[in-house]
Amino acid sequence: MEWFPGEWYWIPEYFPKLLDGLWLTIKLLVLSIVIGMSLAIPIGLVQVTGPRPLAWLAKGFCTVIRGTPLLIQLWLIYYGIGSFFPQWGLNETFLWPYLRAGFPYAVFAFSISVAGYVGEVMRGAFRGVPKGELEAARSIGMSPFQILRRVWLPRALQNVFPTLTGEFILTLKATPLASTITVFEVYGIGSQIRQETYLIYEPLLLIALIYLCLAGPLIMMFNYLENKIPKRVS
Amino acid sequence: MEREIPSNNDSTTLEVNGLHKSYGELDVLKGVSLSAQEGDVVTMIGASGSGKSTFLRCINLLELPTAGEIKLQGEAVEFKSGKDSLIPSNKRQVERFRAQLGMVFQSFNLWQHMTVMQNVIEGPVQVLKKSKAEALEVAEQILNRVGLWEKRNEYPAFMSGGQQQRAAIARALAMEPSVMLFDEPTSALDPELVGEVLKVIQSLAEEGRTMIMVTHEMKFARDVSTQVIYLHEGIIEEQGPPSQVFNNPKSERCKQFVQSVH
Amino acid sequence: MEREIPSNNDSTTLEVNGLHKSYGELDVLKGVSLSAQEGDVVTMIGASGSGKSTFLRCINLLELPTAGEIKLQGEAVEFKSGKDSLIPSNKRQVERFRAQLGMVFQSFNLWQHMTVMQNVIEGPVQVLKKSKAEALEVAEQILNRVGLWEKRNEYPAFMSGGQQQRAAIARALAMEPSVMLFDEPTSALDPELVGEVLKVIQSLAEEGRTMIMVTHEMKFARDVSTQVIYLHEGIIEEQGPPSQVFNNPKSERCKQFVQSVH
Amino acid sequence: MEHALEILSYNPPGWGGALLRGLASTLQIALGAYLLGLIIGFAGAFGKIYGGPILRGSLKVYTTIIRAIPELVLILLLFYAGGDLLNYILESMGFARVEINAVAAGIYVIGFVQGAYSIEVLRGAFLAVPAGQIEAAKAIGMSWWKCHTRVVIPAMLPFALPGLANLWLIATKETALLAVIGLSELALVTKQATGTTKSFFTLYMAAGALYLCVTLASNVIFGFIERHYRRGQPVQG
Amino acid sequence: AELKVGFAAENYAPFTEKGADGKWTGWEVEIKDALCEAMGEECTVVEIAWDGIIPALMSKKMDVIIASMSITDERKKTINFSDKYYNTPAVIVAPKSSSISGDPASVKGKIVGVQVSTIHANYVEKHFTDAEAKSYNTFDEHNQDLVSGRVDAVVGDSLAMQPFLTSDAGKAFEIKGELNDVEVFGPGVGVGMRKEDTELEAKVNAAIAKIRADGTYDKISKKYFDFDIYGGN
Ligand SMILES: Nc1ncnc2c1ncn2[C@@H]1O[C@H](COP(=O)(O)OP(=O)(O)OP(=O)(O)O)[C@@H](O)[C@H]1O
Ligand SMILES: Nc1ncnc2c1ncn2[C@@H]1O[C@H](COP(=O)(O)OP(=O)(O)OP(=O)(O)O)[C@@H](O)[C@H]1O
Ligand SMILES: [Mg+2]
Ligand SMILES: [Mg+2]
Repeated sequence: MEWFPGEWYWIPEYFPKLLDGLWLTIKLLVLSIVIGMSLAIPIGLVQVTGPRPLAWLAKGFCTVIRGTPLLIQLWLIYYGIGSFFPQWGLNETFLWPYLRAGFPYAVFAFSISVAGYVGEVMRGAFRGVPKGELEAARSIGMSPFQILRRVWLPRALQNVFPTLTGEFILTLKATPLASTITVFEVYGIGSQIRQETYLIYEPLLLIALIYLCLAGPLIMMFNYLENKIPKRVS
Repeated sequence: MEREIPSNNDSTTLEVNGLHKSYGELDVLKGVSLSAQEGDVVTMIGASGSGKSTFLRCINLLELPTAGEIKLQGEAVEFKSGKDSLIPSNKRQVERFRAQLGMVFQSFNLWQHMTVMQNVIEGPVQVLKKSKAEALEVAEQILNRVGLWEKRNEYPAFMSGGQQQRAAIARALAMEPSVMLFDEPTSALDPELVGEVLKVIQSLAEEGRTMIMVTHEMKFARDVSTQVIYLHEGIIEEQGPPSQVFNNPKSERCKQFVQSVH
Repeated sequence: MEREIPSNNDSTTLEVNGLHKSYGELDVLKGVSLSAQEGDVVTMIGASGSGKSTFLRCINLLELPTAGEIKLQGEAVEFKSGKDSLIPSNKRQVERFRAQLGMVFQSFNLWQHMTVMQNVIEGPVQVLKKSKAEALEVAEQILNRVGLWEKRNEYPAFMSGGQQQRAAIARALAMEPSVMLFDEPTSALDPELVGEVLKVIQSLAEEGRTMIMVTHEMKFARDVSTQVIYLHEGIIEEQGPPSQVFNNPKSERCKQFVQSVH
Repeated sequence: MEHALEILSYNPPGWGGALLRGLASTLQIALGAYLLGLIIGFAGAFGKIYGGPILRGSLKVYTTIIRAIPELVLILLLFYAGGDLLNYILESMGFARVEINAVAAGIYVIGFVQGAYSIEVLRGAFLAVPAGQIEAAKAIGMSWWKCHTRVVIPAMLPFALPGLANLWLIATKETALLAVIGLSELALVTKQATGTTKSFFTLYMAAGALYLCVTLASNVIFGFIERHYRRGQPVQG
Repeated sequence: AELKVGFAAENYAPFTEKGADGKWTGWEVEIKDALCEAMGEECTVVEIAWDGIIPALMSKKMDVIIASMSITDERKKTINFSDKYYNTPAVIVAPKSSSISGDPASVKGKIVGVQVSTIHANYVEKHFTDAEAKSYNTFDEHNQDLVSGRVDAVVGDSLAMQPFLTSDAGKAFEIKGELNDVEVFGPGVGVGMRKEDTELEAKVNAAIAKIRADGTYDKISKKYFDFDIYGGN
């Protein structure tokens, strides 16, 4: 790679590892977003509609999740809760291979993190939908679920697409924390390369490039969704 | 439900008894009753802020009444009492009722994320479970009737006031409800279209549907309605066939109101 | 500005020449001209979607015309040409013009985060730099005039359609503009209030202000206006004193339209 | 329990004081960065909405690249490589080397990153404001500035606040990254404390509690602002 | 000029530890003082988190790194190392009841925890080919998982293991064997420097030799260890 400044001799050596890491990152990201979103929607909604106790519960959840560092959450889930499982004899069961691995814990932690942050965003988004449009949906006899699916949710999302894109990119960039619980995704591999070669910028630049390739399509997809319905601007 | 009093008149489609509604301190409706048969066209007139919209919105439970009774085709809405209003206790029933009660809102309330066509077929497809093809066919008819066929793929934000109002009417018509609640459905329309829409309403009444309409079109109230209600500060001041309300009102307030039509 | 053609008539308040406006493919206005003197009441009538609102919105530059000229008190709006419309090149001038052009929107557009009172005094305090006390005094008068004094501390979302429309009128009046652009200002009002508001408009005209009003109240157009414009698909089909437009229209389309008033 | 109290006591060898000082440093950096981010956010959002194609394009590049690249990379690049470059230029021009202040650098870097997110949050909120609200402001002759301070921003804030609150909370945690340029804040102090005492649970809980307190206080403030700007908005429920 | 000595901000007991009072203590800290004295340099400490330590060195925020950095050929491509100043053996630790030993056959099919990007990880990769290696970011983490039973054994630095084995949690574990492979482990731990600072390298090497020779090194080490941390010649 003489055409590009810097030291790149290590790429062939680490290529398979990087590929594995990339695949892990993608799995982590997609699962966390999908699971997280499906939690975030009810969490946001219930804070607008009530009932009160559930709303408080949701608010409390968002506060705790947003209020404590993800690293600590990961740590508590994996080393805290996770270390009890063998004591309960779960290491004798078929579940053990899953409970032993870091990946499920990482997915769990990232999902609730997405749920907490996006839940807050969705609360505002649901709240911002004009009341009249919901009434129109009610007035034709739609069930609450139909209202949510056909009117409330799409209208709410429309107003926060740019914010959501940001939250998802933040999730992507939180995935490196998974390496603290033995899930070495692509960034973790990058750190590994840095530690082993003491090269500073080259591995980081490669990681940056990979992240750009992951975030780019995400941004484009949401841009597309955002622009699908024309908006009148003044 | 056992508690239900059997309706005393078979063709009474909609019956409202002693409806009260207050927002906090403000008593908006102070006991309004109404009874409409199949094919009736009931027009409500009254000053701005007298509670006309609130009354319509109470009928399909978008606002929860403080007290009163609402019956559709002899079946009463099941209520339980809540903190500061009645609360419907049977969600399914409410949905079923609403599907039969078409509503055209004063402020249109079109779904902004859907085109006109999508707005119109939404109810038939999602609530009435019609096939999309069937819904599209009906929608085409209706949109042609209100002169919006050309605008079918436009989003509401890019349409004129009158076009939006017609889209809202089309959306309600597409549900083919047995009772229609119109809240000033011609306010944004030019005289030609007003005539068109009123014709549509009349023809629906002839099909046997029941129309409840809030309007400031006194001409229409006088010519077409079977019953006129004059609402004044949340109370029915005058009620009866148009001839009585317009030509021979008992209430002084009402006389003044109907005479003010220049 | 040097380029400006001196106005040929001293009392011509508003002059619009050959206004064109298109949204993409859709030509909405195809050369509309208008000239109004002090104290004139110009009413625009026309079918839904014919471009009436668009025309008013072009006058105060909420929509940018594709071509044409707009003059206020002899001073032309300075335009440069942009990609698909003219673009005003002098921001200050636009602000100055707009402060003199009052507008009542068809959809009211009240600021939702302000009470009625705050909506009304916003312009006088923020744009005309009046003291708050002074603005409140004027607001009190106006709100009493449109019958909204009691609702002064209410937010728009909690008011009836007619109340919102009156608040919108009050907001425009509070600016004491020399030209008023009314887009169907009585659509949500009951006949009594319509009379009230039309009286207000007439009295303003008598004070020497210029009124341009889109309306479907043919009675008003006939009785009060000094000039009637019938707009049809973006073109002025008929223009003249009410007697001519209503009783003796040259255009077939216009004849049909004015006759449709039931 | 006694052990925990000992570890968390204010004076050394207890870590309580060190943790609180770490928190103060975290808040200082986070606040600076957040405010910088907000300024960039508002400017950038309006740039994206009103700007010409060149401005819009460059802002798009900014929001895409800055958001996509891991913060650590940016911090290392800007602080070390950027500092090197600056000194190289200074030296070649005959000036003395300068030491970049780590706190200032931290605030700039995180603020720069926050700005990219803020832009998008605010842009979305702006677009959610009904066009009619803005038209009414223009129609009475409000200047651009008046129109935005009196109408647009109050109307868009309810849409933006949840996202902005998230960004603030993220800023308080992002400061942890600044350990790589030698800044000591809550996360690093916690790490050092665990390294010494090995009392992971106690210390993580304590740090978590401190972060949580910050969040609760932020909730109160953001909640107040949101309620204020949502006045007049009916509840849908 | 003064010499800027870089420490990793993360604690590594008993080598470098920052107390709640903000003071650095530990064996490496004292060795640093001794080295500076031997060189006749005024030393200031710069503390930077691991991730930033090499960039800081490269951009002259520090001149030498004393942070238990193992000398490897791979790393030598990027920075320079002094001669070793200590070398501790690697060990494998497992539950007392376990049959695991240092023998590759004994870990067949087992899960072995190691700290990522260390010479220990390299050893496991090279020799324990039949075992599943599980990587951790830190030493404390793999010990945690050893306790919770997620890994069957861990490979790490004998010294760093000591505090763990004497703690409550570590009571049930013991050293099962010492691991040796010069090719993997290299000469030991050295002081890190920029490649171009060859003069400095010579000075540091001289200082190490000096404190070794005059007994300062042993005096300091005695306070911390009951064995020879230098690791033979
Ligand atoms: N922002 C827009 N983008 C595209 N088309 C528009 C836009 N606004 C209006 N139109 C179209 O321009 C035409 C004229 O609209 P305008 O609002 O001027 O009608 P109008 O005469 O005021 O009608 P009405 O009496 O129904 O209010 C309509 O066909 C409308 O669909
Ligand atoms: N959500 C609400 N909260 C509080 N007060 C309300 C609310 N909705 C309406 N009101 C008040 O109730 C009264 C009746 O309103 P309503 O909308 O029923 O009037 P209306 O008869 O339809 O008038 P219009 O002809 O102007 O539409 C008004 O004074 C209004 O301010
Ligand atoms: Mg009403
Ligand atoms: Mg219009």
